[in-house]
Amino acid sequence: MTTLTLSKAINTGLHHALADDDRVLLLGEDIGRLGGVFRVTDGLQAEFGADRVIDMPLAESAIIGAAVGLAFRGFRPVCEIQFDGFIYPGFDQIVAQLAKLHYRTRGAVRMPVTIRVPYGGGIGAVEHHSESPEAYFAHTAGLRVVTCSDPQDAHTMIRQAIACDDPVLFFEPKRRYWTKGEVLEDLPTDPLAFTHARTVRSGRDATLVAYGPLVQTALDAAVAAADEGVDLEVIDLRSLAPIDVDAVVASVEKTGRLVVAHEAQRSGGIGAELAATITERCFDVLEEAPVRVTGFDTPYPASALEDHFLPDLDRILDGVDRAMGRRSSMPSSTGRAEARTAATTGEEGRR
Amino acid sequence: MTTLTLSKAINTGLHHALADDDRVLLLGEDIGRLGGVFRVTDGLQAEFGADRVIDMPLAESAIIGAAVGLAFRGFRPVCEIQFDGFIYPGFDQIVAQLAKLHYRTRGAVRMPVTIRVPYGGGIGAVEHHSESPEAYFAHTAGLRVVTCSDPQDAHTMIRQAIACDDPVLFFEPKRRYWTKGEVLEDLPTDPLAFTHARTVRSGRDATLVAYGPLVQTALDAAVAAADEGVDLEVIDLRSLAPIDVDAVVASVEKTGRLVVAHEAQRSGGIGAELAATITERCFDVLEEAPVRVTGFDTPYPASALEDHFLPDLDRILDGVDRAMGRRSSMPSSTGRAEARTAATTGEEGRR
Amino acid sequence: METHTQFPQDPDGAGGDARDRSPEDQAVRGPGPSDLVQLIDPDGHRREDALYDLFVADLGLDDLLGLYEDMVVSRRIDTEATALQRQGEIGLWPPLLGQEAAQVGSARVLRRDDFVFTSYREQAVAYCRGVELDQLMAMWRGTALSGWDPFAVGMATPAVIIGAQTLHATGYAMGCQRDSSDAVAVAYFGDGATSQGDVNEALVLAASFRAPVVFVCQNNQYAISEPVGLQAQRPIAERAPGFGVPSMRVDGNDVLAVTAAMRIAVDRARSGGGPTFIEAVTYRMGPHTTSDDPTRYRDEAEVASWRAKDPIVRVERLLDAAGVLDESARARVARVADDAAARVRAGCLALQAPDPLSVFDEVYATPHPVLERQRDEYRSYLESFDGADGMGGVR
Amino acid sequence: METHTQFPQDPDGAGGDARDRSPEDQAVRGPGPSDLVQLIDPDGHRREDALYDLFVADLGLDDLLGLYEDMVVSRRIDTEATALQRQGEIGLWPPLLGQEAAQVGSARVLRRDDFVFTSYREQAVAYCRGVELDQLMAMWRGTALSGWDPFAVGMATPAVIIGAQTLHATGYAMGCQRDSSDAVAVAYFGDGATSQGDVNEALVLAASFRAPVVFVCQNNQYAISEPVGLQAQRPIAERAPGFGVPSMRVDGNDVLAVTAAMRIAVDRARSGGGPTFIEAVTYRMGPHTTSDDPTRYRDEAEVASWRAKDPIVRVERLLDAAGVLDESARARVARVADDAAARVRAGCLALQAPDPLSVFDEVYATPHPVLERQRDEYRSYLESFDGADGMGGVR
Ligand SMILES: Cc1ncc(C[n+]2csc(CCOP(=O)(O)OP(=O)(O)O)c2C)c(N)n1
Ligand SMILES: Cc1ncc(C[n+]2csc(CCOP(=O)(O)OP(=O)(O)O)c2C)c(N)n1
Ligand SMILES: [Mg+2]
Ligand SMILES: [Mg+2]
Repeated sequence: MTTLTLSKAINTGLHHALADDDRVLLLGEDIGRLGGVFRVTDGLQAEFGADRVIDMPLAESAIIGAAVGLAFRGFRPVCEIQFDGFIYPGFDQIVAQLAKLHYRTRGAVRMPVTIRVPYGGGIGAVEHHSESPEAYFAHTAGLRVVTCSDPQDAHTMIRQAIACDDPVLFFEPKRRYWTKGEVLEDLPTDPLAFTHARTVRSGRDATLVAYGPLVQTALDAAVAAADEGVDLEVIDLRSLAPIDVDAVVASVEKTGRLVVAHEAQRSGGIGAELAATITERCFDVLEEAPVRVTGFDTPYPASALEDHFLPDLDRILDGVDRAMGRRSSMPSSTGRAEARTAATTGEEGRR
Repeated sequence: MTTLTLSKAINTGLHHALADDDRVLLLGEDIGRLGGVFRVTDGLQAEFGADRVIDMPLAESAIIGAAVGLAFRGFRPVCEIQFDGFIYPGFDQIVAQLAKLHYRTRGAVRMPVTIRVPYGGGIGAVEHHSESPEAYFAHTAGLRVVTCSDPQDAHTMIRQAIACDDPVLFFEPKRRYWTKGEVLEDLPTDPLAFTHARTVRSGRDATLVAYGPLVQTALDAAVAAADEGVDLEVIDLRSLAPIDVDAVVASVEKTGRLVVAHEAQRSGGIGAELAATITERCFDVLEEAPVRVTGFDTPYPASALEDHFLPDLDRILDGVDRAMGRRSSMPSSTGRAEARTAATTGEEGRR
Repeated sequence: METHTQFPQDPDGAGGDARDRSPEDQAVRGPGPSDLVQLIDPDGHRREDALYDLFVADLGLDDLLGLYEDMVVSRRIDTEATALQRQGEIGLWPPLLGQEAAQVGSARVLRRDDFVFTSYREQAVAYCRGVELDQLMAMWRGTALSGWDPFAVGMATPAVIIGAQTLHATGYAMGCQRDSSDAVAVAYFGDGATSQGDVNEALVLAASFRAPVVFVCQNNQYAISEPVGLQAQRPIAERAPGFGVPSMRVDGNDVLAVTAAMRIAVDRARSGGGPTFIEAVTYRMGPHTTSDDPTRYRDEAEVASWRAKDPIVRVERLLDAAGVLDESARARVARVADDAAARVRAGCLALQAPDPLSVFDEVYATPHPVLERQRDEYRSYLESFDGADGMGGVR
Repeated sequence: METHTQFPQDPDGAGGDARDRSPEDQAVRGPGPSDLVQLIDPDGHRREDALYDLFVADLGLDDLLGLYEDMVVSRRIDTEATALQRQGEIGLWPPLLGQEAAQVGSARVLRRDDFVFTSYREQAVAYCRGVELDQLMAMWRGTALSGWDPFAVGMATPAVIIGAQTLHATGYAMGCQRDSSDAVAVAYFGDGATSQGDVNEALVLAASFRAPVVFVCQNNQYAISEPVGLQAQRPIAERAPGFGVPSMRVDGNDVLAVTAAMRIAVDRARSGGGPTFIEAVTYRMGPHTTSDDPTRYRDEAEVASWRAKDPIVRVERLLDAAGVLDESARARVARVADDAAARVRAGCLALQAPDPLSVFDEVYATPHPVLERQRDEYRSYLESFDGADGMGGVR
């Protein structure tokens, strides 16, 4: 057990994957000598050589397309997309080739390709560097979409994603790269463990679902809510496609209330799918409509505005209020902000 | 008033647009002498010249990217994507440029670009020719997404889409191209009329929402349901982004039940967004959870299987049953199929 | 305003120029005037090319007869499939009529352990790779998305998205390098495809890694209705050298010239020389697909001028003149072609719609609860019909 | 295995070759050896080029002094912005240090009604186009996604997605054709960008329509950490001719050579001659951005060798030798630069975070009920804080 940052936990996960299976290759822009712009691949080219940790020309479609060809040859490529907003030039190769080849060939051709995508906002970046495009891929049959929220999961899940025989979009919450945590380098025996949701806090009153960067925010919100007498169960979804619906159903059957939080735009986001599915499965036990706390249906804004776009502790608590049947954000209600602000962690509190 | 096929109704709509505004240009593959693979642009190059009806090199990113540049110069480009499944090479230019430029420049640069996409299945085609990618674009802030279901709307909506100062994804239900109907070539005075949902059948018992190719199927289902004593209100959504939520809310407030049907994959589809939103807005009046009748979470299958993938009259009726609290598709229930089959239109009935 | 200056893409009278070219490594040319290599002219005369002849010197009349047979069989398969489409047995067919030499001449150079990535028109390549003829039809009959196991024949199933497969071939070739294998990857694509970003990215990538990949562009003059002059202002073969990928431009209706070029390219790739680009200048004699109406966009005169350059006729003439194509040889070729046609027809007609629930099969290699639930629901749904009239057909 | 053969990209000693080239239309070259045009060498000596000299014959020392001033000011803006980043006033800055000649020399050739599409490093181009210096900073301070009104200055705001803007420029140029305007479009991009599909598609498109667009590739030897040898196995200028786009390769640290090339290209475009590609061979003296650590991937010796080819120093030497750069001239240039730096700093510091609810503004040009509802909800939400402690700041 060692204490690692989330980015280092991925780095050690990649190291294990490269060491354990010589069919594993890394492909990406600036991942070699530079070690990636976030240093997630730091030192790997020096150790495993330029044939296995491959700096690719500046072309995302080529990165994915080459990975498809390498998978045909029996390799397990791990692609790095430098930032979320740069994945779109590779979109065609992902949705029309990578996602479909196994189905197209009735299982003859496997595509064990992992695509690592640092994603999400909150780092004060310029345009295209703060996006959350996960829903595009979750809507694409043939892909698995997962995301991690802490160093342990980051380490375990990247290794499991690489070991998985399906293509996996692996979203890394870039603003949590520097979060530290204990990491055990043992792998669970269930090869699909990385697709199971994880209850990160038990509670009775409402189910709060989050993933990636917002899991920590959700936990902070649960602490604040507890001060107000609301006992939240917090679930880290981990897998966005497929969603571990049974896990959320079990929780909602207990609590009767659901709040789902994500940074991505609201319309057609993961929250929509989860809300629709949970309503289908839990209609009779739901006390209130599921509540979505999400980015707005705007492009990711200039960084000076990102605190308004991003769901934070206060907006999650507001969503919890709505799920509890207390609609604090309606014009009539006032005055609960102060108590809340006191409970926040500073980092998460609205400035 | 003339009787036109849906494809001809779009053709005449494009003709009006070209004649009325010399900043309107058409761009696409094979749209000139050939008139498009579906002949939607038939005769337009002969009439308006190769400078305005432009055969483009075989490159979707170039088609959209050039349209962006032309919009900078004050043109109103109308791009044709030959088939749904070929839009992905242009995805980056659509979501990262076209959708964002107005926001990026705080309104200084307008992108009145229309992208026409023949979409959907049911024509017995090979791979990539039957897809329904609308949800990707509906999840993209900055875009409008609309689709038509009959010749009148096809004609009116394409003209309004072209006249709109926002980028519009215009999805054409290709299996309905040969549907005939009366077309009035007058434009409504409300420039956003094409974004309003349309109640195509009034009813009391449940709200059935469809769009594009499935509107006709929904109407057929309503006839069959009426025979069984269920009075369906059928709404043609028309606009998928933004969804005309108020119209659906008004209907569900009356019926208390919602079924939404689309061809696209279920997870993260338009149905998820509609179900989530209507649950938020109508929780107290909903008698049952909103029901989704959709394509499965598989790639679009081989055409010999497409009748199983595509929601048809029977599957919609099954969904209506569920929305009415009668769960016919559960293993225990049997025997309602015969009555139903008699009510179908042949075209829509399961073979 | 946008006149697409159509440079001469016509192979006639170009063959001789290559003669004064220097040694072996001149075969793949850097940037420069793109003369077109021809070894058999439309009249069936063997034209000398000091350079390219070196690479087909070992091929005798028997070998040529073999290539002839493959071309005849390929055309026969094509004709039969077109007929099946007209009879409503398949939904669509993209005829290769006219492109037999480009496909057979290149594919026959390959080894079993090479790997081919094609578009949708390379039925003769598939035939040469050993694809079963019923499997060839499955995609077009719609009983499957694609027909065969790529690993059984060393050929991926067709890429319908134009150009995508060029990156797959390049990636595969990078894999061959990493395996220290001398197998090569081949990407087939059309003139229209050269406009796609992916194809150009593949050239960048292949050059950067000196990947053992051969790019075979069949310039059949059209992308559906669009003439090649809309896609390329220079002969296509001139594009690749600027990326650092040497190229050749050959008469694609000349099976011997194509063979020579392919051997040069494959040898380079096998021996670590990196990628090569071949432009095979040919013509799509038929419609784009059986759904297309080429009279809307091209003249009969143009088609006729190319008919005179038929890739099969010229070999027939040569073999005839050489006295190789006697009655028994003709009969044998006809028998193989008849047999192939029969297998196409019978194989096609035997293809059945798969089990309804197979719509859910093989989306993933590993379990997927959401999809499994959808399958269970749909099974229940189908079973709800069984009591009534036995519809659904779930086994 | 994948050694990226680094061809010589070094401009030294290459300038003279162009002399024996023939008339005007030889300036833009078809495929062939890519010699590099240089008119002022690193020591400030004017080198003759019979061909390129024709295009700068009208430029006197005063004009050169003007270009010198622009370069000095651009560098000063760059230095000031870098300092602002170090002081935490902006989040990020991509220094143009070393690329002043490539940018100023090309941008100053343009007319007001021409239109420029750039990437994120073209701050000197923006300065030459007349972008206000506070507006230049807005994107980097994060108070806006982009800073200026493109139509006010004939320059789009930066494209961060590599290569995307080359298609916009080409589309814009097609629009100029349709308007029968002789305005031209210009696309600026880097060496790394040449690997992207979009850039290659832009070359196809521009060639097909003979669009009046100039492609200016600043080959600064790096795409973040990746040397140009990973993106291109041949000098970049050799790529375009294969697409039918003539190209030039110039010393990008020589403002006069860049000016000459740009004039040739712009003249061609204006007069219906179609697109031209210019490779300006230069060097990114600083880090990729202020977040980058170039010591991880390149030697100080390499940087030093390029420092000796500084684009400003060589003009300074020439002007000095010509006696033009006297005290008063130096003082004037220093004043303009100081003034620009002051405007950068003051303008930057004055930039304020916008109104919270403006996050919802200008997503669409026309009403959007779903978004308006989200705005209303968020307004209510913010107002719910006002009673407590006045947070929210809604006006
Ligand atoms: C990305 C994409 N865009 C458009 C199409 C539609 N389409 C199918 S074939 C074709 C023309 C291809 O021309 P070419 O590459 O020359 O090949 P050929 O058909 O001549 O063999 C087009 C435009 C497609 N399949 N994929
Ligand atoms: C599509 C895309 N992929 C990746 C990036 C990340 N990125 C930003 S700058 C850059 C290097 C660009 O190099 P070059 O084109 O040479 O321009 P330079 O930075 O040298 O001016 C990269 C990879 C991006 N912005 N867009
Ligand atoms: Mg073709
Ligand atoms: Mg660069």
